[in-house]
Amino acid sequence: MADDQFYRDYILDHFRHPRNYGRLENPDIAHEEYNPLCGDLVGMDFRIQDGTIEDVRFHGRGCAISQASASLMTERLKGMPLEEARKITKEDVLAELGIEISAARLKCALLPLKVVKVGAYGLTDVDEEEFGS
Amino acid sequence: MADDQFYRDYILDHFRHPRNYGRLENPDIAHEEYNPLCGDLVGMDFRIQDGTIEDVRFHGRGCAISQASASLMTERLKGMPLEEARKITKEDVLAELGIEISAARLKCALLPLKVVKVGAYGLTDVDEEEFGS
Amino acid sequence: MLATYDVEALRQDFPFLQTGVAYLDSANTSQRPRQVLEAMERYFTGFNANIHRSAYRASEQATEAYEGARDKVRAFLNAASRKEIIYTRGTTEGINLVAYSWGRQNIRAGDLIVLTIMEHHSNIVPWQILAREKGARLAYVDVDEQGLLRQDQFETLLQQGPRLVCFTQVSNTLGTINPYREMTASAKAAGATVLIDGAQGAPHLGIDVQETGCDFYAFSGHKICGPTGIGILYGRRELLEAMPPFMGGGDMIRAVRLYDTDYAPLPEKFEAGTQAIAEAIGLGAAIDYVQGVGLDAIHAHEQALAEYALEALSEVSGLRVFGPPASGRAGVISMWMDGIHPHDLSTILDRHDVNIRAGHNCTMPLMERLGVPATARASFYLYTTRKEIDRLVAGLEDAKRIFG
Amino acid sequence: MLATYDVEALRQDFPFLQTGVAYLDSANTSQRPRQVLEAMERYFTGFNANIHRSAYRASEQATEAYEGARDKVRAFLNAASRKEIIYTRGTTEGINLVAYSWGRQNIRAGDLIVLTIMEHHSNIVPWQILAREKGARLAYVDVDEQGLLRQDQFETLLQQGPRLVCFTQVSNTLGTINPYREMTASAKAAGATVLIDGAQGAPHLGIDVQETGCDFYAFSGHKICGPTGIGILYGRRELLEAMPPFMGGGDMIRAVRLYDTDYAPLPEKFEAGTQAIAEAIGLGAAIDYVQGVGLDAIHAHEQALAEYALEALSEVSGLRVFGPPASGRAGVISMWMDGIHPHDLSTILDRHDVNIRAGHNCTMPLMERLGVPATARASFYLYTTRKEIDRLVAGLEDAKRIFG
Ligand SMILES: Cc1ncc(COP(=O)(O)O)c(C=O)c1O
Ligand SMILES: Cc1ncc(COP(=O)(O)O)c(C=O)c1O
Repeated sequence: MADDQFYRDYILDHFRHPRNYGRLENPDIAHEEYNPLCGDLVGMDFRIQDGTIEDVRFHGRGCAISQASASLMTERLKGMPLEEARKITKEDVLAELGIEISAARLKCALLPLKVVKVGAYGLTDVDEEEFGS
Repeated sequence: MADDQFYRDYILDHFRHPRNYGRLENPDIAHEEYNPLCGDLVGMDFRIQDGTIEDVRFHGRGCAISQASASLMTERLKGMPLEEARKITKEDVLAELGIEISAARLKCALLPLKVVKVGAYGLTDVDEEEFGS
Repeated sequence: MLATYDVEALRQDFPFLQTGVAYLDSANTSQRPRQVLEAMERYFTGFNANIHRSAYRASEQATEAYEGARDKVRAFLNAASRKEIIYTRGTTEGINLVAYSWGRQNIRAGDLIVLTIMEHHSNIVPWQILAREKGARLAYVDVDEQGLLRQDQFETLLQQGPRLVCFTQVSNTLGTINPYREMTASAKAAGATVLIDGAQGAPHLGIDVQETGCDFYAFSGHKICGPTGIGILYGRRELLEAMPPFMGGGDMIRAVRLYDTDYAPLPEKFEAGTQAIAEAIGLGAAIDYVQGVGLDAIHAHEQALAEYALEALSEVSGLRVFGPPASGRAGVISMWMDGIHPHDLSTILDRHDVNIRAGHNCTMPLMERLGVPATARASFYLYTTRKEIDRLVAGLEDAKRIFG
Repeated sequence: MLATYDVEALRQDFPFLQTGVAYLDSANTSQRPRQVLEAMERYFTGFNANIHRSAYRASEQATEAYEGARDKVRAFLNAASRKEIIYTRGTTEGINLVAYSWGRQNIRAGDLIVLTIMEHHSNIVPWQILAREKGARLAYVDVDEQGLLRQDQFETLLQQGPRLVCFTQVSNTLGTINPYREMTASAKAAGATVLIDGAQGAPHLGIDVQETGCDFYAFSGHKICGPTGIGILYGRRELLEAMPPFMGGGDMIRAVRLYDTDYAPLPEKFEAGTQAIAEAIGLGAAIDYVQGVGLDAIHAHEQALAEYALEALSEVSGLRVFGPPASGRAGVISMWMDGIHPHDLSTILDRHDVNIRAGHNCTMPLMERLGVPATARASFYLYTTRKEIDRLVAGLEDAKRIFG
């Protein structure tokens, strides 16, 4: 019943007070991903300058895991060269969340990563399994 | 391993030396039934006079149970009024065979009865189940 | 609740309940009593052989147990004949069998198929596929604010002379018990063929298919204390006789030649290939078990639980509860908590050892209609206790504390 | 037989064998070791919940076990991806799935479908139904006097450019092991899609689907020491991706709207409704078990048994044995005894506690070709002993005495 170990304060904090929440005007890239199974939605707008993510905002709705994961992701992305962002892995995301994500919730946690990979890099042929499908 | 209790002498005797085996010339009724699942075939030819089965012959091939049952059936039918033959039941047939017929062999034992009921009485809408299907 | 209903005694029969988990997900799949596991075990250890095909005793014993289970199902549904009882993998396969076999033979371009907005995906998708293939039309009966089917709409649709009407006996999301007898009578009077999805009805209410007069009725073993991998399609004999086979293969034939085949009589015509033998035997034991407890007693127990739960949940602030009052519902309660996604609720409840379903319950059109992406659903069965409902409420309060 | 192959030790794992029956009907359905029963029991008692749909631990454990079994099957077949492994009820459903989904999309009027005369009804009837519906043609490869497929005929038929070629890896009546790698290579070179019926191949030989290069491969759990109610269809990903779904319902969807549906990715696209969860887990345990013994060892054991049996049976006068020499056959021997119908043989053998199959083995066209209405078939598996074959021979002699 150690629920606090799961919904750690910083996760709930990111859920309640999402960082970089909102939209950008005339973003260089904008992409949304939706999980119809639970209704989770995450979208991101990017401003790119000289191959670097100068600004990023996210919007969406859904469970604490998907929204906190999106908020954490934007913090990581800001100021990051595109080349580097391309290399973010599933493991990176899970490490940052810092809690043990069960198989059933993996999709929630990885939805923001999917937005980055599919949207910002135009990977249309992604392996759904990589994102917990 | 009491196989003799199953293949009793008189059953084997009827199988080896079938009574009333053969065909009739110009029978009043002739009918065949076939069980495609095991290849058992039984056919009967009837000569009817004044509502009585004056003569009957059977032909066929298949297992000892179906052929002995057919042979026993012809003995019973000979000289029997049609009205009476119409009333022969599954239980009558099994009693005459005098051995315990398992579900899987029921169809073999009742094939001759089916010939009588379907063929000689024109019952087209028989319930297959009645004959062990 | 009946005075004689001893839920604690019944719970002893269910191995998984001994883990101490409050299992409130029986509408998803039920627990299975040891009587069912033992029936399967007896087959595996005592007469483990294929059915129908062989003439030795183990095979005959297996055939007898398998066909005996069919007889139990026939009696359970009060079907007129055992030929009307077809083994399937579950409700989904049963409905698909009807869509493929009856549907492709009988549905024509322009025909109307009436469904309801509370249907499970299994009672929607096969009809979408069929309608697209044949150029038929689908129409849906809506629900009112209480979660009851709009009977006025249903009557209006019937006036259009639908070829087929399909609806669920009990909603797996709202818990609504539909007036299935009356709806069947109206639909039959309008000339429609009627299929009832009994996945949630059979385990909790049962049915008398002859009295109801429906043409098809499908349910799943795994929701009625039976094993996974088995289900039943009831079909009226006249219809089943006229339908072409669904799958082709062993056992559904009378004679196979190189270029054509004579099919077997019912029910084998629809049972191609080696069937789920152990599972059919287990289903027979499950029917025995459920009938031993008594459908009336089960329903009374569940309705008392629903009343208790609705009362307790009404005290939880910020919680929206869907569906009708306890009197018109089975033991299924779907909820939405402001500010907490059902997935988060489910995860927190799991940490309290309370198991509920979070998601769309395979009823996405209904979710859309209710205006939520998902719900948290608690569902009860014959072994559910008030104490488990108390644990659910405590868990919900804790979730509010964590997210508060 | 390998020196290390300890059949007596293996037999201890099989509860039904402890009854003392000489079970010589494994081509019909195999026995199941306690390891398989225990794996199912663990699910029923420890984490009895539905899969995929819920977010609590029992459900996740069930999902893990169910998907873990899929991984085992993938490795067993050496498929490239777990997405290529579809759960079915058995071989029959697997073949029907291909006939309905791939077949209705790809077979056109005039197309040629090549089968063989030794096919099981499950690999004939679905193609007859499809061919009739589409106006396609069927052609059969014959067998020679040894019971080997006429490869010359096969090559001639391939020159006609068939759209589809379906054949069994191992004949369930003759025991013939077909040159499935070579036949697949030729058929693929001729541009055909290739389906292999692995019902008798998977349990005794296994297969490497990538090396073989077949497009579809179907087998049944109940013949490979697994439970009833479960089977596998392997399909090449490219084909499965392009195919429409077979059954519609829960779990095979991504999003359902009132009038249309997005389907789920593989493998769920083909797994509508609640699956045979316990049975899939049991199949995983069966694969573990069979691989633990070793396919090579099993095949060697069975071939030694076949050699021993063919030798012993050749001494029985009046007995006709079908099929090729031991070197080219699996542990399946079909017989015809002059003057004694197979049903009578089977009944007498049963009274000796020897269980064999009597009938057409779901291969009526082959029976016709062999000129017999039925056969008596003895079939072996990893737990069969020479002593059981001796008992078979003694039973046959006794039958001759009784009928003599
Ligand atoms: C060669 C062959 N194909 C197909 C089947 C059908 O398998 P199932 O009845 O498990 O669907 C069998 C077994 O009965 C078989 O031996
Ligand atoms: C109302 C209803 N219909 C159909 C189904 C489908 O049943 P199954 O998944 O056992 O095929 C379910 C359960 O999932 C259900 O609740």
